[in-house]
Amino acid sequence: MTATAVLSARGLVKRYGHVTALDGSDFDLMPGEVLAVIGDNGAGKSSLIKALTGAVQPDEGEMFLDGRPVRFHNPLDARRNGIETVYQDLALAPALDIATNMFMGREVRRRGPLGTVLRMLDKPHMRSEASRYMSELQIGLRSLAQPVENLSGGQRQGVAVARAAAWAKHVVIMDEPTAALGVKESNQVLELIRRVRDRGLPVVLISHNMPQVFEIADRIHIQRLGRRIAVVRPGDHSMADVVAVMTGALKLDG
Amino acid sequence: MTATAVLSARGLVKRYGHVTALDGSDFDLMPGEVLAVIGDNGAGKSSLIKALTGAVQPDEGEMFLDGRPVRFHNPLDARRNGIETVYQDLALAPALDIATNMFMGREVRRRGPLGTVLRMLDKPHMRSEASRYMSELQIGLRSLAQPVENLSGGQRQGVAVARAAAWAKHVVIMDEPTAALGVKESNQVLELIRRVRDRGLPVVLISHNMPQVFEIADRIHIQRLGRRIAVVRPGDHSMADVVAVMTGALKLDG
Amino acid sequence: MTSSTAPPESAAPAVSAARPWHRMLSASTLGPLVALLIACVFFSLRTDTFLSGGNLSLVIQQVMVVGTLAIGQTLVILTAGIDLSNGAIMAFGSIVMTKLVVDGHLPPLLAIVIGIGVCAAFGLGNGLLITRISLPPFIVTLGMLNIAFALTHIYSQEETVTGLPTEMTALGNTFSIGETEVTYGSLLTILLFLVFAYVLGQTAWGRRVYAVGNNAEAARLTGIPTRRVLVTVYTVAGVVYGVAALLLVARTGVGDPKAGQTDNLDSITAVVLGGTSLFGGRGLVIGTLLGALIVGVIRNGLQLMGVPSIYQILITGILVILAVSVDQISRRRTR
Amino acid sequence: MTSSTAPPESAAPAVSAARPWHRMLSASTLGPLVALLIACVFFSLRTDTFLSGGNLSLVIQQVMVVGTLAIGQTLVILTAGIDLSNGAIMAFGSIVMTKLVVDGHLPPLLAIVIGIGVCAAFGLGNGLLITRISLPPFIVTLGMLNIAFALTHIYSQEETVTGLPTEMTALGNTFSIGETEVTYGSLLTILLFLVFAYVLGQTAWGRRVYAVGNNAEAARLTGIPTRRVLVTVYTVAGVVYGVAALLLVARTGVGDPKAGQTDNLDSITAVVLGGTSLFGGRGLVIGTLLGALIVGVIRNGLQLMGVPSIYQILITGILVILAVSVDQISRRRTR
Amino acid sequence: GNSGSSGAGSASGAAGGAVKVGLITKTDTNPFFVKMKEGAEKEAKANGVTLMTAAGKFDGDNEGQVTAIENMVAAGVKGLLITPNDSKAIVPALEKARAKGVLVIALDTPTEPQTATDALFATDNLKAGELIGQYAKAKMAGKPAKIATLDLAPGISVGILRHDGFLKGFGITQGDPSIVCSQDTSGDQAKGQAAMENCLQKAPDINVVYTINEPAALGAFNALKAKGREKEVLIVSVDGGCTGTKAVKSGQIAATSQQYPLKMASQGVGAVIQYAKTGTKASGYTDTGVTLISDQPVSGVEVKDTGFGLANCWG
Ligand SMILES: Nc1ncnc2c1ncn2[C@@H]1O[C@H](COP(=O)(O)OP(=O)(O)OP(=O)(O)O)[C@@H](O)[C@H]1O
Ligand SMILES: Nc1ncnc2c1ncn2[C@@H]1O[C@H](COP(=O)(O)OP(=O)(O)OP(=O)(O)O)[C@@H](O)[C@H]1O
Ligand SMILES: [Mg+2]
Ligand SMILES: [Mg+2]
Repeated sequence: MTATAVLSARGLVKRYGHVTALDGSDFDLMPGEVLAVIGDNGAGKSSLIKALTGAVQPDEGEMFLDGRPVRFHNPLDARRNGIETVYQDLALAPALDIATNMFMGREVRRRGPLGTVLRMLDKPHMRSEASRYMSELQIGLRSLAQPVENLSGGQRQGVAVARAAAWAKHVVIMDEPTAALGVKESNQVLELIRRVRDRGLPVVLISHNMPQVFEIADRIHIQRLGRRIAVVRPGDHSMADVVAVMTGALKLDG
Repeated sequence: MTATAVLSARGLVKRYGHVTALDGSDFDLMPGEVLAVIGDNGAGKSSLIKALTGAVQPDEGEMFLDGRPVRFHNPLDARRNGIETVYQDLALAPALDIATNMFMGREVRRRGPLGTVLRMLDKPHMRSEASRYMSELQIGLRSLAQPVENLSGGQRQGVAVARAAAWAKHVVIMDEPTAALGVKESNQVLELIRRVRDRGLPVVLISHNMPQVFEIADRIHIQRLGRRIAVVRPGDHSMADVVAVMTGALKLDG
Repeated sequence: MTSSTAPPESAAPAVSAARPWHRMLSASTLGPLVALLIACVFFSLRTDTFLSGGNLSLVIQQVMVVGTLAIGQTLVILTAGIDLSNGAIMAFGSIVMTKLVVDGHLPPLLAIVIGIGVCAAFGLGNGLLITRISLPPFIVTLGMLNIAFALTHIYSQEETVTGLPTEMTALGNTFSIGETEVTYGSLLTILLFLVFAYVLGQTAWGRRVYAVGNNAEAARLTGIPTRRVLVTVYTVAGVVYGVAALLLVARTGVGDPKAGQTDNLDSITAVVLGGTSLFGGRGLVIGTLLGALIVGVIRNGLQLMGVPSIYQILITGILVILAVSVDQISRRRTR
Repeated sequence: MTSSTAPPESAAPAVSAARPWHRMLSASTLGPLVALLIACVFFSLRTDTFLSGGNLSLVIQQVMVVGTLAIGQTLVILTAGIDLSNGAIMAFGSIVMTKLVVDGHLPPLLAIVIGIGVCAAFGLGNGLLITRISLPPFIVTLGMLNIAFALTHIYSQEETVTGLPTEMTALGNTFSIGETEVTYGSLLTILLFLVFAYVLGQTAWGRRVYAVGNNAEAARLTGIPTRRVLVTVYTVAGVVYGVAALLLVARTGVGDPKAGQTDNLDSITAVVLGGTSLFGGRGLVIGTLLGALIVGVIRNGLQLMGVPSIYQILITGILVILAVSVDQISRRRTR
Repeated sequence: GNSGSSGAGSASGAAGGAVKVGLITKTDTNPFFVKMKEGAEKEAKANGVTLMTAAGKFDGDNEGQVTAIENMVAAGVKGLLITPNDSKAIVPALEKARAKGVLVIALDTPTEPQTATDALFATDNLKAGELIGQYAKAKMAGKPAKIATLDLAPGISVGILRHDGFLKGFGITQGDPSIVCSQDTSGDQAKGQAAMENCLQKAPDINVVYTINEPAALGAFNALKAKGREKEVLIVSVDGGCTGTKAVKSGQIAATSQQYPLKMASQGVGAVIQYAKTGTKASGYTDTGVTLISDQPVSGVEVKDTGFGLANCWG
């Protein structure tokens, strides 16, 4: 492709003691595409996106944002560059309620002196916004005031997904966003991903759900043993082939 | 059906403050069957499981084990009755290693005086066993000595599933056991479920993955708004219908 | 403190933690409140002197200093930290401000500001050591305790500083509401509690303090500058200790190098009695006020009853346990 | 203690927690060990008296009591609890056993057994209050502290118990290895540490203690009788405090009602210096031994150097912080 | 004879390191002991010997003092000066030290038995209490007394001796109805104030206040002042620190029994030097004296004025 990648990486390495999570992995995300990242459990998918978003510091390798070399020292750096992430373990504060979690680090203040002088939060606003995002995903909630620790697994995941989608400015990265979601809710997330893409933002989707991947992905990044072993287009290969490649049963050249 | 249910419940109610998680839910698990439990996020599936396994105490309702009324005051009671459960949030001790987690509460002691007198654990044995279970699921591990908090999402889930399968004596209950698993690994879990059933043990499988459900389930328990609204056989209804019922779009009579 | 107690401990404060302001008397503070009321009723019945405006305002005066320290302690504990150094920092601050006035002949106001500044510096020191080298707060503040303690005695040469100008003890003066004399200090303490209830409940910074204490990793991943939050928390706590130092001076009318030696545990006690979890992220500062009052009422009441001092200790032990039991039980009710 | 420090704190001890026996010198204990060695080298260079068998055995004698208390404290902290009452329980136990012999004329052995039994009973009390009513350990043990303290003074009538039979102080006697005199008490303490390193690392009960402290809910769900584990932990800790009481009696040769008033914090310090997390489930009892020795070496070394007492406090504060920094840094190396 | 002993000091210094003297005080947080250290420090300097100091962690901390003894003996001190936190519990450790040929002198507080030390340089705390007791008795001149006692802490001998002495001097016994309130203050001003406040709530008509030391006395004064009763109430105390003596001068405290820690310490150090030089051990009990200080003399009790007090005060 001629277009410069929005976010790309070369030779990322991450070691944990004697375990090598990333073993020289490359990565390329093109403008406005939905890139699926697939791979066996432990293939290094989450490690890859953690490295890409500043959640962990890679031991080796380099990263580029819009062609310019970058280094994110912490997730805040990545966020400042408009990169929003849904981490596999969601990153929610269990004792705090949905609205607070959704606006964590981006709290909205009241208008007027109450906000500027007394720095008072605009809780009604945040709460209504939060409930809007949640209902967009059609995730049924019995009460919005509940601390997220009391939510069901899927509801909790919904909060994390809604948060990322709401704030994305440049890139959205989702690590298995539908793992705990029901049929209806999953479809809503796919819908949401399409909408985000239509807003022109590229999306990285990590998923083990092949039909889902083939339905929505423009390109598929296949991760294996800490490396990117292939990038394919859904059209060019059958699901069976891709799975075979992923599990190492099949080799692709190129 | 004439056979008495292995595990059944009537009118289970569980309230959390003003939230009603279970609203008079029934449940029947027949001998040697694989029963799928499906429902939207927040439908009360996990709450049902927790109530059935003594993890939470229902506010109302009664339970029967092999036709006899029972009440589990804690998970240990359920386990003593041969009921093994994979909870949605896995119930692992993050800082402890795979073997320790897999044998938690059922540690194996050395043979001879070392074990009987000094009560020394047989760690080599437990570790080899653990690795056997894990490899059965074909879950790739770079190191067995790692604390589970360092495992990938799927690897962690694999540990919990393997544990339940290994110890089941009477009933196995799995709350979304494949949510974080890869294609290969998921298939292994389905394999495992079949093997367990072939051992004559009934299995309860909570899943949002409809193809999976239709592939393996003998009967499907549909949970909605804290109630069991229908029980169907995969053969009798299309996937679309079942999903419609689950989401409330369609009513079934009977 | 074992997680086994967590469910009851948590759920309740959690909800309210989400919006303390609206729910100041949520489950997490209901328990302490009930316990406090029971204690008050008990002592009112057993003594004819307890239930008088004068005595109650006295109790507030007596918990004023520890209560103020406990505000800072609450901030720290909400971040899942702990501060053993607050009493010693306060003592040092009080010596600094008094000596600067008496020996250094500085204008009182300036001396006070410097004293509070010194306390803030200690807090900052705690915060930096904890975040930069990521040391456990227990050890860092234990070390600071020793350091501040030693500096206090070296700088004061054990001399109690006397002959303070009236400005420095102004907070000890009283105004009367009806019959009862209330010190301005008590007022300031109450005010501080309200301010921090507002800050923790209604400002972004407050929410972040809860977030960091609740799940530091999640906070980090969502882009909260965890370390900065922690440093500010410990520094603000230091400032609060400085105010406590001023209150101490105003109350005793001298600079006393021996002051505050048991205040670290006492302030933690107030926080925990107030329903805040030592694991961070759950609890309300108003609960701390109630916790401090419970301790103060028990001590005052027992002394009014003329219980011999050693039995006071015995009974205090029992009552403290009873107080949290009431808390637990009232929480089970509310769930 | 904030989770922000958790990653470094955790991962390392975690692995080893999985099998302490094989990894006694895993990352979690490497730091304290290095710190201890540095301290020893330093004092050997600065004084000619520090590095002698006699002096080193003296240091062990001096940390014997707190060290033993810290074993119990480690158990409690591994379950994510905390015990403020251990010093007071020990004091009460020592008074009970000595008075029973001197005033009650019981045979020493019986008196000792009863004394240890009393301590165990206090531990059991802690455990039951914490599990049955699910109260926070901090408050429960704080209450017990007051109760035990008061009972000690009431029962002893403030009188130090003297004139003990030699059997009771036998542990204070010494045998010599080469030049150096070692007390049997020191030997017993070391032995206790080894026993508990084994129990925690190699028995089912030990693994469960870690599991409960690590994630009580997970432990409960996997069918571990969480409450029973906690009750046994606090009771066993009580027994250990009883042994500490005996060691105290042997060391001082009397029954001292005022003993142990700062030993609760001191023992927690030893545990944390030893690399154990106050959040439970991570750490090794051998680390606690190192932690206790670090404190002992610092005190002994500074006194040998003839540092004026108030400066000893100052420097101790600094050195304690340095010690954990060494720990942190050495851990970064090992990762 | 300083000049002489200083020569000897340096001589023995030439022979393998200066003579070491150990001083172990009850705590680090009491001006009384700080003055003691100063006195010892001065004497030690004058004679070219090194002074090592240590202290218990809290009032009553015996084990801390035992540890300090062991460490100082290990450091090779010639003699030990100690103000025991526990007169009985310290004995075994002291005997061990003496067995190693160390001269042991108790300061301020005697051991039980006294023979556990070679010598005792102390002031009689019972007598100190007795003096202010007599003073208060005389000052009340038969008026019915309502007494509050602000004491130290459970089981600390100084506190008990001074308290009992006061009662003896006042001619009453423990449990006498005229004692309407007793509280522990740890000799701390803030705690003393809180205790007095509560006592006044309990018995507003208190007119005599015994205090363990002057900080506690000043705390009591604040509490009385808040109630506007400071003029009518008689506060007596013990210590004779300069702060306290000033308070007597300004009338906040009616009378205090002044003690002389400096003297004890310097005499103690002198004795050790003597022992190092000549090998002769000091022995017996040397009373360093106690003087009743007040500007309101009463008949029948010998009183010195604050002029004398300030000239001889130690803090
Ligand atoms: N903090 C850590 N310490 C040690 N090893 C780690 C750590 N994090 C990840 N690993 C190891 O790195 C490998 C890759 O982990 P990662 O989470 O990236 O896999 P994944 O592709 O996301 O798997 P999954 O599909 O199950 O989420 C795994 O073998 C895991 O055990
Ligand atoms: N501890 C709790 N406190 C309060 N509400 C709770 C608690 N646990 C569950 N709930 C509520 O009960 C409802 C059912 O939760 P449950 O976890 O059973 O749903 P689920 O069917 O398992 O959903 P999912 O498919 O997402 O796992 C949800 O609305 C949830 O918010
Ligand atoms: Mg992953
Ligand atoms: Mg669920």
